[in-house]
Amino acid sequence: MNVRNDREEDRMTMTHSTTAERPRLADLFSLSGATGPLIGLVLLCIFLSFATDSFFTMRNLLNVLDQITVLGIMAVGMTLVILIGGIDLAVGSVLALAMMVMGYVANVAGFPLGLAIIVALACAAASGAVSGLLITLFNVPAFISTLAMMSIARGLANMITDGQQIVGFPAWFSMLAFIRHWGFLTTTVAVMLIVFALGWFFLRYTSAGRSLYAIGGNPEVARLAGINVSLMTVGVYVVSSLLAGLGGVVLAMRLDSVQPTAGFTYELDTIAAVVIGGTSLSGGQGGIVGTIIGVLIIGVLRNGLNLLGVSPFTQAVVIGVVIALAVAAEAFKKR
Amino acid sequence: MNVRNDREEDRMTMTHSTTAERPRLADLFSLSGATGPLIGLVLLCIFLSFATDSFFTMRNLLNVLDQITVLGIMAVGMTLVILIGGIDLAVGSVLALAMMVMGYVANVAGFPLGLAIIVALACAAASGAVSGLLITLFNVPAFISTLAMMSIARGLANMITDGQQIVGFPAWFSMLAFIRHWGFLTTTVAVMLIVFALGWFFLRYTSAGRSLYAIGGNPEVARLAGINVSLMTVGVYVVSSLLAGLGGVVLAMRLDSVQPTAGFTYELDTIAAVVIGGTSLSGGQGGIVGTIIGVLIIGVLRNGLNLLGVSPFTQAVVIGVVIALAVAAEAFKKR
Amino acid sequence: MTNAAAPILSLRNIRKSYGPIEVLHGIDLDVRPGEVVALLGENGAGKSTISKIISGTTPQSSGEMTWQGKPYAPSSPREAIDAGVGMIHQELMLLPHLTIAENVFVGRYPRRAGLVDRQAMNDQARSGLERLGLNISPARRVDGLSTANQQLVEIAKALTLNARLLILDEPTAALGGEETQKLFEQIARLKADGVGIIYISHRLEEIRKVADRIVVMRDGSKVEEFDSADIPVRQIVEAMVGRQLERMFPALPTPSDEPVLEVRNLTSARGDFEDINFTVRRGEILGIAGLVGAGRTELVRAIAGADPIASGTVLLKGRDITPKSPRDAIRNGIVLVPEDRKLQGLVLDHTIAENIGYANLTKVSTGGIVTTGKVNAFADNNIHRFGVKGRGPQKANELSGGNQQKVVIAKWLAREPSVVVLDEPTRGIDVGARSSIYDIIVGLAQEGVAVIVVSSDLEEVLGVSNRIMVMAAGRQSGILDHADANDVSVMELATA
Amino acid sequence: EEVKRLGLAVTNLQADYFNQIKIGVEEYAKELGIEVITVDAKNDGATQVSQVQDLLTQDIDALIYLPAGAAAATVPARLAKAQGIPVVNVDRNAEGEPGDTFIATDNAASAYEVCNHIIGLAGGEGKMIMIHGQKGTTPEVERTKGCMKAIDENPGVELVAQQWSNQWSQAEGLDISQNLLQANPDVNLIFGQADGLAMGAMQGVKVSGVEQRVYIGGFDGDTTALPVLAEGGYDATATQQVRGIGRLAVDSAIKLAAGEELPAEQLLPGFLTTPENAQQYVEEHP
Ligand SMILES: Nc1ncnc2c1ncn2[C@@H]1O[C@H](COP(=O)(O)OP(=O)(O)OP(=O)(O)O)[C@@H](O)[C@H]1O
Ligand SMILES: Nc1ncnc2c1ncn2[C@@H]1O[C@H](COP(=O)(O)OP(=O)(O)OP(=O)(O)O)[C@@H](O)[C@H]1O
Ligand SMILES: O[C@@H]1[C@H](O)[C@H](O)CO[C@H]1O
Ligand SMILES: [Mg+2]
Ligand SMILES: [Mg+2]
Repeated sequence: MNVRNDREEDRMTMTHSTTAERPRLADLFSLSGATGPLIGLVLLCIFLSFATDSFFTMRNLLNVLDQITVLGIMAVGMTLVILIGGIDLAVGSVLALAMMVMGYVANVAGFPLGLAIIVALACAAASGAVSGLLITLFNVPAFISTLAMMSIARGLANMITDGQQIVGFPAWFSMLAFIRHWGFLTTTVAVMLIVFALGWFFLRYTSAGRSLYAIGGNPEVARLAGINVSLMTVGVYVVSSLLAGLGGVVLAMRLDSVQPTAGFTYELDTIAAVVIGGTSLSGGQGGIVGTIIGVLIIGVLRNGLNLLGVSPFTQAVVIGVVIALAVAAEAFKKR
Repeated sequence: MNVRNDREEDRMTMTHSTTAERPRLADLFSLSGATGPLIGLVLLCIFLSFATDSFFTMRNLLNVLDQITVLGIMAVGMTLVILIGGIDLAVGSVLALAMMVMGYVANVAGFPLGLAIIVALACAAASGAVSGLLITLFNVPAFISTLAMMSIARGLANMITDGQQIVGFPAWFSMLAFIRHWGFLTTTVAVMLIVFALGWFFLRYTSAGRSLYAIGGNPEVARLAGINVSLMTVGVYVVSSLLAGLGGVVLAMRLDSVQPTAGFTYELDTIAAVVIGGTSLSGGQGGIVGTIIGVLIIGVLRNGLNLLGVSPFTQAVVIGVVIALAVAAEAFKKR
Repeated sequence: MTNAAAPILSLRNIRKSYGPIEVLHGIDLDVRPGEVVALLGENGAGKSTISKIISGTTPQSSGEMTWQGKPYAPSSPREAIDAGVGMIHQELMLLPHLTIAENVFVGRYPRRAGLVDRQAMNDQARSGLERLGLNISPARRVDGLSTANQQLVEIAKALTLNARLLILDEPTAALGGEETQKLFEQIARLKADGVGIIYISHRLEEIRKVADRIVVMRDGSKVEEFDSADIPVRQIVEAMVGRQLERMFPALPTPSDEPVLEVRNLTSARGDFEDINFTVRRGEILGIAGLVGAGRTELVRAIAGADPIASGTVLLKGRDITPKSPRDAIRNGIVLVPEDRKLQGLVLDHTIAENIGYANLTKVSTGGIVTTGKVNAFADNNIHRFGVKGRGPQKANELSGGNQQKVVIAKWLAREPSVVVLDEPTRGIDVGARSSIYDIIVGLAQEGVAVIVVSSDLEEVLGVSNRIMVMAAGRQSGILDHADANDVSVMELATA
Repeated sequence: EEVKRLGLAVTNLQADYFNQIKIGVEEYAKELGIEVITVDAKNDGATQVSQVQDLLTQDIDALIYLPAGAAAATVPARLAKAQGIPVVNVDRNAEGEPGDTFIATDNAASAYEVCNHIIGLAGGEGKMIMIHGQKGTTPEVERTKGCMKAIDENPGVELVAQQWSNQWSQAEGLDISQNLLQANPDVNLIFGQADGLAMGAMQGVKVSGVEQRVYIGGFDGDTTALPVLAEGGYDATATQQVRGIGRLAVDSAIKLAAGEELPAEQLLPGFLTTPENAQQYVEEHP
């Protein structure tokens, strides 16, 4: 969690010559920091293709895509947050809040579902704004302000229906998660891919995106450079929460129901995906391509372990080991 | 999560004159960073004394002490970790692992309980060593290495008995958590108080303790000053895990049983207590006295909300709001 | 040889490579007890690298060292310190949240009965500070100390080490004349005790006062060794840069009458300065001089919107634009090259191209869209324009200090501002580069920019300013024209 | 002694089942003019011990205890009894320190009925997937036992895959069923040990696009699940008498406080529920 430590320092010292003259293509996808994990992902896929009959089938790979949609969408927002050196622990709860608001507005208050989705996303964005303002105006550390928001949003999500789930959405809604257009692309997966593309474009090609790197690198330098650090910070938490809300809507499509317990501990998965993908928790370093790899590692791992019929207890151990290896490999490569 | 941000910078600029010549007593308890939370705690207690009949009774206050033992013990270890700019997400799982090891060695393998406790603590310490070595030797960020350890330790804890709990400890064991010596002090509370005292003394009066502040402030500076940063880092994670193990033993006394699901999400409570107490997540700032205040805030809040009969869903909201306020108050005070 | 004693430290054929690039090409060096060896050279010559090898901070790639007659290969700073080698680093290395005393004794706290003895720590730190003429409580936290005082704390740290060999890497970069004098007294005392000293500085006029021998480096090689410090500066400079240097300061620009920046009754919200009034005209260079702690940095930061203002106004071409944020100031064409490049100027682990880009996001984008190609081209252009020895994709922390400073300047000037404020622009910069920075400053003025230069280097303010405003204890004590300004008149006002 | 104030220590309100019991207890107590103080342990035994301590400082007259954690902890009941406060255990009982009475659904028997029913629908043969609840918990163990009995009695049925969830949740039910169907595309029977898991499996079947009819059984009779079941979304569940359990718990507490003796175990049957009779439970939940 520290900006500069001696190990990092050493690493930086030693890599300049290799990173200095990167080939163009790798540069485009800015894999720096994620080649280790990428290798890990490839090895994992190769292993699973041999170990199970079903892993390397079109159908299963599409399943994996379905299963990572929520994580993938949220991880894009978390990437922005972590890039500026922040953290957002509230995403899992905000997801649940957005789901419940949507369910309530549509099925209890009886408004059209489209409107309900907009209201839900607005609530999600508002929670992000609150976290962001706590951080910028009141100097509350991001960890604490989003931890508080995590508790608050979960409480509110529960209060809406006194802890009950809501079912009974129109048929088309759930179908968005299941009908495969052109035989392969569900709407939910398409939404995730669009979010990936927007996130990637934003970070790479917009000046706002670039300034996030500056803020994460050194907020004082960024401020003196004329970047509106407070505004960008609030904006980033709003986007992260908005995407968590969108994750909630997508999850509602997948489950065809909404429940206040949804998204419990998702924040850890999301942060893990981002960090496995090479984005540094101290800010200023990383990107969306790495995050996608991180999301895929988690998705493939869970899917594969289930296909292999591994017991949940052993799964926990294996997941821990693989995560540590993927990140250690990256660090080792850098030596 | 970032060492230096403009707000912090501003704060520092403005406080130097006040902190320059602090009175001796405040200095001794190094409250800096925790006066806001301390005021919050006092207000909370005053409010609860008026709002409920039972809060300000000896019996209830002793209950609160009982209830915070596990959190308090773990929070001391977490304080050290956060002081060096690290984080330990594994404490909750390590607690469970230690519990299960203890239960297995004593009640399944049939060794004396005392020996079982030693083995359990050794296992806990070993998991800390693994996290620490991943961090120092393999450059894995603390967040990831302890996240991996969190998953691994939980899996192992479950595997020991295939998810079952173990009961049937000798009667004296559980009594340690409930018999009040001299009418007020249970052994478990005494253990917590000793851990508090040791932690406070270590950080204040030993050169190893002081060097943790240097490492957290800037590991490179610490290294150049001749401090063995890697060794200290590993040591800190070992201590944190060891104390999590001790927390597990104490929890086993309180529950008179051990179960592999114990301690789930305790890492968040523990980190929250430390940060509420004014220890900065970027390292180098904070201390045990603040942590004790943080632990008490969480303990009193939970106890008070139960006494007030607040519904569990509303409790979540209130807890979030109070945490944000306590920390924002500190930041405001600093202006 | 002026000193016949056996060397305490010898370096033989020391080489150092970062990746494929060799930055030290076989250095030999001897230091004897009780002598001061000045290590001179341009930015990037390898002075800090040698120091870091000696102090166990980084290992050499090849070559041997001998310490007091025995082979010496420290694998960590700890080993070097234990052997008796102390170093203060070029970049300040203080822990802001800890007290001065703790910073002085970090890693070697005085102990009693195994426990940290705070009383002894504070007492010893206080006496260390007093030897440098610094009278502040050692129990005070380091954050909030001025750069100069931080530098003094750093020196106190080195002086209390009781080292046999002390390496001082640009110890005076942030110091004023008085503090420097105090330091020299301490150096004399150490010499008398037989301590060997390696002294690195870009302030060549100091060298004559403090050094016994001079070693000159260029591009990673030792190019010349003088057995006495009594060498004309010109000769040293030529050895350093490998060519003749005609002049230091270019001819001053001729300002127009049109006022660009007006500061009226400006008072700091934090009490660092009060009631400041001045005008800078188009094409004029205004120097700001003063003793350390006079409030110069705070004043210019406020003008650039970086610090809050209690009252007063800043006018640009007659319009009130009193800035509320750096963003505000920049929008109006006022830019600040800050004092501390490490904390305020650069994101050290990002590339040079990125660093230049951050301050020029509007320039490298069209309709908010930025491309890496554009950022790189823009950066290359400015790297070239300002003579930075480095490439766009290199990380800022791989550059020598002087070249980092040039990157900071380049990053700001690329915006083509109408007012440029430079706070200690040549801190840590070699003579050659310094004169090219003066050329840049004068060039700016000639293009019609209003320039403010804050400097603790008297020769510099005198050489480069049309007028000099002098500050003392947060107040402006006078404004001198170039013709009336000299060491004496400025110092009189500074101590007024 | 008359009951004025009841303490209700709940396992985890995040599970609909417990939430229904809580609502049952609170509504019935209100009718009787009894105050209820509810605490939620969020599945954590230690939290629950603390909460029971807090309840005991508030002069409750009886404790309704739904143990948290994989299995019941003894300490809460012991603390209450030490103060002479009667304890009604619900859903889970502790080996060393049982409550003064224990109320639960007969999990094994009901799971047997559910599995038997769906196996019958499939014509007594086929391949089955089981999605377990949280591994090691009493209901998980009992429901596994009950369903295994039905499988063993039908030699034509083969259990081809099973996996455990951590939170009995629908999201887990979906991911697990999707993956297991991937590995075993010819499955025609799924037993989810809670309705959330079954409803997740229902979505999982949709996504996997398998051709054959898959018969799905759940458990609990959640208020949100029953309407779905009524429309034929899946095929069977065992409706637990959550409201009934709540009322029985309150009645038992009153009796115990008055000094009456109650049987050690009061097991209520779960009602086998299918699309045909689900509507009746939707209208009035037992
Ligand atoms: N970590 C590093 N990685 C790569 N190159 C480096 C690194 N540190 C220094 N260098 C290079 O080594 C050379 C010598 O640098 P050094 O810092 O020793 O110069 P210096 O003489 O101290 O300069 P200055 O006067 O500017 O402080 C420079 O070319 C610099 O770019
Ligand atoms: N970051 C800071 N926080 C709080 N006070 C500061 C800070 N920097 C400087 N000061 C205080 O402001 C006053 C003037 O600052 P400073 O010494 O920087 O002035 P200066 O004239 O620019 O001198 P120099 O730049 O040579 O150090 C001093 O009393 C100093 O202690
Ligand atoms: O019986 C209950 C329910 O099935 C619930 O879904 C999870 O916890 C079990 O104890
Ligand atoms: Mg140098
Ligand atoms: Mg200054």
